[in-house]
Amino acid sequence: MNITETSNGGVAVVALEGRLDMLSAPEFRNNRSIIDPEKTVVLDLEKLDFLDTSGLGAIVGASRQKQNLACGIVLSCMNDKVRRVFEITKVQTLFHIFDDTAAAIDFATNRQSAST
Amino acid sequence: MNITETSNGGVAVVALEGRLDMLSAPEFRNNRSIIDPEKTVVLDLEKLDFLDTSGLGAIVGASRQKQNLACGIVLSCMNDKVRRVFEITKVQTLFHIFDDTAAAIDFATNRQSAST
Amino acid sequence: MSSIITLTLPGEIMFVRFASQTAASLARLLTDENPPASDGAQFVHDFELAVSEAFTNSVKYTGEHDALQMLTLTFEFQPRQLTVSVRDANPPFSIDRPAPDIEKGQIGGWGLMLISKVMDSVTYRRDGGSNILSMSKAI
Amino acid sequence: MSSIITLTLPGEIMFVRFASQTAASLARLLTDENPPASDGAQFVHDFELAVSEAFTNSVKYTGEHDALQMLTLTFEFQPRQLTVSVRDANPPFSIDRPAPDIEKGQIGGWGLMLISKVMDSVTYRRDGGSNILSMSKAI
Ligand SMILES: Nc1ncnc2c1ncn2[C@@H]1O[C@H](COP(=O)(O)OP(=O)(O)O)[C@@H](O)[C@H]1O
Ligand SMILES: Nc1ncnc2c1ncn2[C@@H]1O[C@H](COP(=O)(O)OP(=O)(O)O)[C@@H](O)[C@H]1O
Repeated sequence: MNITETSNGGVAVVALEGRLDMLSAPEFRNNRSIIDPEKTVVLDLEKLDFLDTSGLGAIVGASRQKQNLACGIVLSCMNDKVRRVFEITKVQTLFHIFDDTAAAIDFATNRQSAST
Repeated sequence: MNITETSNGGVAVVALEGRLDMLSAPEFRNNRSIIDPEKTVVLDLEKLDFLDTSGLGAIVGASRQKQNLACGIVLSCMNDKVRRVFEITKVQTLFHIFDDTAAAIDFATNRQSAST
Repeated sequence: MSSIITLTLPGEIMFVRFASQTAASLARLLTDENPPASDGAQFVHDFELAVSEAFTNSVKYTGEHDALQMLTLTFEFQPRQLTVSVRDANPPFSIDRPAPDIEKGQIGGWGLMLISKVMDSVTYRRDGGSNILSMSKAI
Repeated sequence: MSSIITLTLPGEIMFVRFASQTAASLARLLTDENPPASDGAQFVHDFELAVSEAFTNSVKYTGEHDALQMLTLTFEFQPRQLTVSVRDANPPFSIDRPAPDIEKGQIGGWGLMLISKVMDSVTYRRDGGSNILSMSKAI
């Protein structure tokens, strides 16, 4: 898996590429912005080719470590494969999900400033 | 394997895409332009992802059925994988090989008109 | 007519992708040979996903006393159906468990649930000291 | 440390790509885990090619009396080397044959020659009623 990180004001955009499964979950969990409880993250899933429930568990687990439980991690650009896993498990109900990253950043930025 | 055929004057350009091995060799051999002894063919190998010696044998066999033994089949746009197989077996010495299809068509057209 | 393909490999997480991609290759071969009425790409993905889940569980739940074990994946390749069975020597388990209820805050336990949703049929049996989880999907 | 992976499948030409792509997956896994000094893509391609040649031969040269047989591919996965052995029940053969000489008009007979050129070592042995062709390549 490739993780690309860009900073957008106070919000980190973390883009995942490749496969998020039990093998790559530790790398995801230990990412600097993911692990930081105060950091609001937009997780860009466009290029995530494969996600299973080990990867899903890592995403949920990471969001529970965030100070801002409701929108410490915001999701964007799910492709069909990834969406299928979120839908079947109903984990989609735990997140704010956007079709494009710009909208996700806007949302995350507003929420962040509202809470400070 | 996908076979795309375009006609260019009296010369047929046959482009192979995918894998040419024992599984797809029959389809190649039975292609209309390949099987026709009078047809001069430019074989475009750019998108051939995989070639083994069963595929190579099919190409050599087809060229031996051509009336014009020396240039009934002319090759173009070999990628590195395909070139490796032609080089190791020295089968490259049996063919006229061009880096681009336009040059191969020119060559084949000239040879064809010279022989009629 | 059906063909049986068997893959035996170490129960190490480093092979989880190899196992699931091998499953995807076979699923792709089946859809190439017998183009499905519905979505071929989804068939392949669902099959790959189910094998990833099952392989991961076999690696995760070896039980405390177990050293590294070999896992066996058996594929039954039929004209319109692919079945995979995953055999491990782990403690027995049940596939009849309630789906985790996310509204009650239950997190995790999604693997078997996902398998049952993406595959057409899932069976479990205990054979000697082994678990055999069989999963079938028709195209 | 080395891991052994075994694949048993029908000796039908419809599985030739599955077999060679499975080999390619393992070769890719090895190069991912241990990035090679030289060209990783060529390592993967050469390995895939060798398995395609060997599998095709096992299917082609079953001998007249043989019905469909199962073939066994055994992979030995080591940190810097991958070995594959292909076992069939065909009549015995020799790998010490002169390379075909294209300048003398000899056409065909390229399979074993290509294998020996793209792999680092190739050995043949007869075991009971089986041929075992082993091919290794280091990264
Ligand atoms: N191959 C297996 N070997 C032993 N136990 C298993 C196996 N697969 C599943 N289980 C048991 O079934 C439970 C549910 O598995 P699963 O639905 O995949 O969720 P999770 O792995 O998140 O707990 C596991 O917690 C485990 O106790
Ligand atoms: N798996 C095998 N079983 C039996 N005979 C084999 C096998 N592989 C190779 N051979 C023998 O070795 C010969 C050379 O094989 P190869 O170099 O692949 O060229 P070709 O298949 O074009 O003859 C074959 O003609 C065959 O007689």
